Amino acid sequence: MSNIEVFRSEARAWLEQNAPEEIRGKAGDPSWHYSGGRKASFHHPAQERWFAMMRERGWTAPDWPVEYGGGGLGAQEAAALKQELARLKLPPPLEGMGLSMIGPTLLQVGSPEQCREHLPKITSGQIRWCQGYSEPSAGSDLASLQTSARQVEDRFIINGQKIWTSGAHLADWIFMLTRTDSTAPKHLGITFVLLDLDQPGVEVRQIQMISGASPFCETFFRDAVADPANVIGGVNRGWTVAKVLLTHERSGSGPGNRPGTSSISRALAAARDKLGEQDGRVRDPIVRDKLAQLAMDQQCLQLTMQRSVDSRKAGEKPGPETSIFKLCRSEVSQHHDELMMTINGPEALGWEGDGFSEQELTQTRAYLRGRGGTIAAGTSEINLNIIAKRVLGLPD
Amino acid sequence: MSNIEVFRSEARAWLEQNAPEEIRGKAGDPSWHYSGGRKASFHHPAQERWFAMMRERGWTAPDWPVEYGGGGLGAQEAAALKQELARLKLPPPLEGMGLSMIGPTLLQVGSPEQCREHLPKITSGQIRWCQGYSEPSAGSDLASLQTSARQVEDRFIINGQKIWTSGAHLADWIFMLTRTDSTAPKHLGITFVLLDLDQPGVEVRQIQMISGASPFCETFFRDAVADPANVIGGVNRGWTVAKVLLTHERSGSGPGNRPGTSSISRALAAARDKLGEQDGRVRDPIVRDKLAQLAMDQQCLQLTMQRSVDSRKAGEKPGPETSIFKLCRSEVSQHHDELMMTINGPEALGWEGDGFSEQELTQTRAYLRGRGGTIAAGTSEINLNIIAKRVLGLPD
Amino acid sequence: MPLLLTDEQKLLARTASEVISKQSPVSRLRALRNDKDELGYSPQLWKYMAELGWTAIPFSEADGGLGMGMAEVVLVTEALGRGLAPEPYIACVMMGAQALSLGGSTQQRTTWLPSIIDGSKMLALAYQEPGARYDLCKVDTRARRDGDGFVLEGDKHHVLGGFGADALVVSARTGDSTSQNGGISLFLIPTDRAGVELGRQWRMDTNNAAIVGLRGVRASATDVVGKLDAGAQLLRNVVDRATVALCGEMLGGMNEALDRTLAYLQERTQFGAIIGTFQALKHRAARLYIQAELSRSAVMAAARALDADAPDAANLVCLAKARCSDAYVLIGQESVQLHGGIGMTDEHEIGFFLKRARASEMTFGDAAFHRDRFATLSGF
Amino acid sequence: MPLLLTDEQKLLARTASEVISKQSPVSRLRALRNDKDELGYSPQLWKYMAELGWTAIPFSEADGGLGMGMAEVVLVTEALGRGLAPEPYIACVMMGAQALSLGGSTQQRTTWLPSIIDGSKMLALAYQEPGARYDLCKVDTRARRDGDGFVLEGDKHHVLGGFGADALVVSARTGDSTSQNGGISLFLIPTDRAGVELGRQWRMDTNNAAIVGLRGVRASATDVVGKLDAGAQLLRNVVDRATVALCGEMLGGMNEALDRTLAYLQERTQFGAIIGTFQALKHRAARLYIQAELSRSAVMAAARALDADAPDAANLVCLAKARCSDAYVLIGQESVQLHGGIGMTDEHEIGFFLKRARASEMTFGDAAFHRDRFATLSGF
Repeated sequence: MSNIEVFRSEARAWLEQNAPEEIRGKAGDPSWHYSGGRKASFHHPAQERWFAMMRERGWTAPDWPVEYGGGGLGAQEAAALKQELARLKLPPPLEGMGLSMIGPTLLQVGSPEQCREHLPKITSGQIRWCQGYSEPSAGSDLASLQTSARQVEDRFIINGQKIWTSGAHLADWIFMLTRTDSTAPKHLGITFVLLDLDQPGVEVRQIQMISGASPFCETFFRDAVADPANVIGGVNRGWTVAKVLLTHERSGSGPGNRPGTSSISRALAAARDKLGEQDGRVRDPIVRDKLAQLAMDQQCLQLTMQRSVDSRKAGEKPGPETSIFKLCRSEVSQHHDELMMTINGPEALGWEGDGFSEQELTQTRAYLRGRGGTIAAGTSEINLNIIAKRVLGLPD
Repeated sequence: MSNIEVFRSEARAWLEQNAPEEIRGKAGDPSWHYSGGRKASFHHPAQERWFAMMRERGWTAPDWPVEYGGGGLGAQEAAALKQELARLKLPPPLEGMGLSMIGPTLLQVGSPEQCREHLPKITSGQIRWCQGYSEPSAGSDLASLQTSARQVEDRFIINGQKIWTSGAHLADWIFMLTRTDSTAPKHLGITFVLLDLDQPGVEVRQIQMISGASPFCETFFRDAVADPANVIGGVNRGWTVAKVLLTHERSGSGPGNRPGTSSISRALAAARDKLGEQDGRVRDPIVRDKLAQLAMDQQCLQLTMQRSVDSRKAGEKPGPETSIFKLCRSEVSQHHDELMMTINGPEALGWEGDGFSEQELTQTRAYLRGRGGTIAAGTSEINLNIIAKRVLGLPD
Repeated sequence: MPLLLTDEQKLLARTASEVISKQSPVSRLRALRNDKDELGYSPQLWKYMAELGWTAIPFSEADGGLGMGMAEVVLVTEALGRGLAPEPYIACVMMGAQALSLGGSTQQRTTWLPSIIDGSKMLALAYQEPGARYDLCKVDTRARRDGDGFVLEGDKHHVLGGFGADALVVSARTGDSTSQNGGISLFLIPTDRAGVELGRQWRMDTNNAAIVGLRGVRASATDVVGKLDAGAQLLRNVVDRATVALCGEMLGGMNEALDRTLAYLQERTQFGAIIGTFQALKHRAARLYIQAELSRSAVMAAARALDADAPDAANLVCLAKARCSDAYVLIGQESVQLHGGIGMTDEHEIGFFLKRARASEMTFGDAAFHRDRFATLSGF
Repeated sequence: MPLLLTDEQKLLARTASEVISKQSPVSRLRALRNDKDELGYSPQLWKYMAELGWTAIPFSEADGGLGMGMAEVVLVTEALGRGLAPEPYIACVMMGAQALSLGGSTQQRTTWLPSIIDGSKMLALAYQEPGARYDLCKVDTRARRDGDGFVLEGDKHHVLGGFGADALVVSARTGDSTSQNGGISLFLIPTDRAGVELGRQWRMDTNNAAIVGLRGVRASATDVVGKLDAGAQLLRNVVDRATVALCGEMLGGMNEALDRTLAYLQERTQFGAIIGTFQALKHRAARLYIQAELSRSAVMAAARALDADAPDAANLVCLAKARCSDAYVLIGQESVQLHGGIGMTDEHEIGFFLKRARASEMTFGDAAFHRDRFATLSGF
């Protein structure tokens, strides 16, 4: 048995013996997920036990170095552990942008001191992070950001406004892009800085979306203070760090990567329910045709993603097809939600209260929320620009 | 009875008495249409009689001045005559770019001498005209044309190549745009000139299209000669003339204005024939839905055109909706032909010979030819640019 | 019937547009929504609309109306749609009261129409049933004969303008349905009659809509609107007219959303350029404009065809509703997309248009429904 | 079955691509067309393909083949599609001979397959009938019993590679059709047998296709391919494999058309700019690229599913053919549009791809047909 298989069987045995009964099968249930931080509490004793036992093994961050509270696992071991967790449908003991974004970035470009300062607080669930990239006038054109950081004596004074700071109302610290040189070309005057949100100069407001409540916030900085020790990658060199972090957001478990290719099973059930069936077929032939198209679109995309995974597994560089995933996923997901609106018909018009089922209300909110799928984390327009330029080689 | 009603009833009586029996009902049949010129002949004695009697009344060009062989009718009389011709489904006695394009342009911007020289030869069917605008490297960007006209003593020497010179192989003269000043800004060095094609320096080649034979030609000029008397609007001032002419092409009976909104009756008949029917319905529900969509697209466009006509009749300026006609017409027509391909299925694959009906073969060629509908006479892309700029006011 | 506005119609359109742009900014709808206002509209503004004569437009002069037609109605609803005005013009004037206008007895008309026209009373049409989707004839509510009268039992939902209405015109099954349209009757039922239960239905457009329960509601023979057992055709006529009125509203909404999006394209800067200079966005904007223009033609033609009682009027109703449904949803979605992140926030107003677009789409049949009906009417 | 090429497969793909790009420029297809060449392909190049082993790929080693699978077949057909090569690889190897390979008797296989593999003989599959569209089971050709044998009577068209073929595998009705797939048998009929009439069918793609008349053609029991009355399933299996082979060809064609269009966008100047800088065209080009990539994944998956005899193989065949049909037609049409006027001329080669796209779309079922079949296979 290879080392990796030894590791897998040990991990499996340990999980089967120790994972609390209450959390098994709960992988897809958000109420069992835990993001840590000063404001967090456990919703169930089993959740706390699970977090504590995993943290003790360093398995809140299995592939991070042991010295920062990680598990010290190699990539193959970490993958095996992930599969074993999935086998029992166990929720991750801890999640959030600390683990998925700023942590990996610090490991890659942070100084040892910065790693020592911040990473253990992530792995131990002490500090929850959020992201401060976008600004109202810097959307797709991120580098045009204007939030300023002025160095005054031994600190940076921050002024400006960030938007789409997901979870800022629940987070403790923010990693953010600031402008430190307004005279330099726009990519060259940017500094990447870490900041404690719990200070007088910071105000967080939750954003109401067209679909209702949301995790998004606006965050305002009025003479907020950051420690120069928390500048990552050097003053005016933040754009490089930003790009490193974006690769983690896009490749990893960041918010841009949620499965957008839900199967058609819900739509199919709704179609049978609302439109009836005949000899096993969805009765409305137009909707049936659209269901088939949707299922096919999903499958084509899934196969294309599988193709990419397979070639990466075989040691090949990911091909240009990866550039289409985010765009296609968000559009297929929108088509799904649009078809659900059609199927639900008048029952799709509910906002709350009587006269609509829970499922109908949820679906309508999902439709509205999903309109942002082609906007957030790179608009479809930007993605098409990128494909045209980088993949197809069309000139600027 | 108003003057116009008197005219109408007289015209009707005259037509009913004199129009040859053989040509009645032949308005839609191209074989009964006549374009004149040195190379033309009549295909039937009735066609010749019809032409001669109409010409005698000046009704080959009813609203042109009598001195140029026209009928001298006012706009309302001319419209009434057109309606009376349509009532008996009579083909026009004469047609072509002389009547529809260069004639109206000369009447508007030509000198009296130029009118006296050229217009009678048009109304009498002696000279057939063609258009020399596009060049291989000047498609949508018409003003970038390069065919040169050099003034040498008492004549212009023309060198270059024109493309899409429809009917050049049947025409006698060409009206064309040439470059007379290559140092000026591109719109300012263009001269509009008329030229006899029957000379050694001109070579005409017919263009084979993806749909087979076509009226299109390439026309090559090698030291061809034009008379300075045939410069319209002045040297280097041809762009203005070109724009005048284009308004006639677009508004009038030019080739850009063919009805693109054929009804769905052929598609419906084909669908019933190929796909069957059930209780009077087209059996294939997907095709039925597409047929309804097509019929609706056609009707929406027709109503929009009617709206424009109605407001012009009421003395209002044509609204911005006119900018969409060419684009929509060509696209609806393409959708029609695409649906016909789907309905005909394997039988849509015929090129010639056995195994396909005449109707199937014709439809397949129409599909291929129709792909040019969104390219010729202003591509859809250019039309969208124009709408965005002139109608919606979006900046360059 | 030329597709033109007469001078009188132009004047009406201009007045309506001015009133709505002054009295009904979208912020008003937002405030009503945030307050969870159960009526969902402004009774004061409704009164004002009545004073302006809007509520009188489609009624005969004999009934105290202005004797105008759908051509005028759509001018008013277009203005309402531009401001997303939540007043139940379509629900009350074009549905509840229209049923009386087209089919009511003299007594019903004289009792109700003057108070509708002066804005003092509200009527609604309760025809839609759970699970019936867009089928007017799928009616499970029963009106059982009881002596000289009837007893109604059943449920209605999406009763537009029904919450707070003074009376409802209710469809119910009175006979058997051997003939497709047979056996359905309309009843005029005051909402204070015993057994009528009204609940507010909260929809994404926040417009006034009610859930109606009929629990052994008694009705007399004089409560029947139109002929007994022949209510389906009357209902169809009312809904066809209301559909075109709604198309007018949709036309206003889609044009307003488009105008706002065009303004945003001319104002927003990214990568050092106004985003309206990006050709891909220009072409999409031009496509949206085309759909809005095609919609306008269809709505004008449908209104005139109804006014002229033209043989193809029903086809044109389908044409208008199918086109407006597709166009408004497209423009609504694209408007949010072209606004980017800010368009996804509730704080920005553009999202209200998308919600209204969907609510309108799902009222009186979506585009696929009307393509199917169009095909059937066209004999294929 | 990972969606990857093995090193051997990469080598095969490279070889095929090189051979085709050298030996089969589109000008060759044009010349064959202009000459009205009745065979429609080059026997020399066919021989060479056989020498390269391409004709041996899908046959078992026992039959003298290479024992490879659909994963390899689609690499060859993709290369063929790039050059629009008119050789009847799909028609002969993947249809006529495949019927024998999958269902033929030992005698049929040993008689025919070696000569197919060495390129000396040609087989075709005559299954399509006028008016049957894409339904394999709509067979009006009858094989009437006559003593120990049969007499065939009927008409076939769109018989790919049939003109000049040495023999045809013909579907005919032998039993009644009480069961949906029942009563159809396949017969192996040499084209020189009495009563076989062959005519060239001229299609827009100019590929070899025949109209076949069967006028009292005699067949013996040993001419039956597979089990009597159970030919429908065999036919379905053959056509499914041929469909995926065709998808490979379509993939090659759409990618070649796309590459040529991208090159044109980078070369053509209008208004002083390379037209590839226009954002609206960029976005459209990116959309075309996306469709080509999705098509590739579907084709790879379908080929591997057939090779693995996976339970969802038929679904994946539908997936691949529906996607490739829509994508190739879209790319074909957009390629012509983006080339502008020159793309409409026969002199330019891009139009050949549009014609091939349509011919491929209408072979083995269009996208709507395969969506319907996919839904049925998926149980909805």
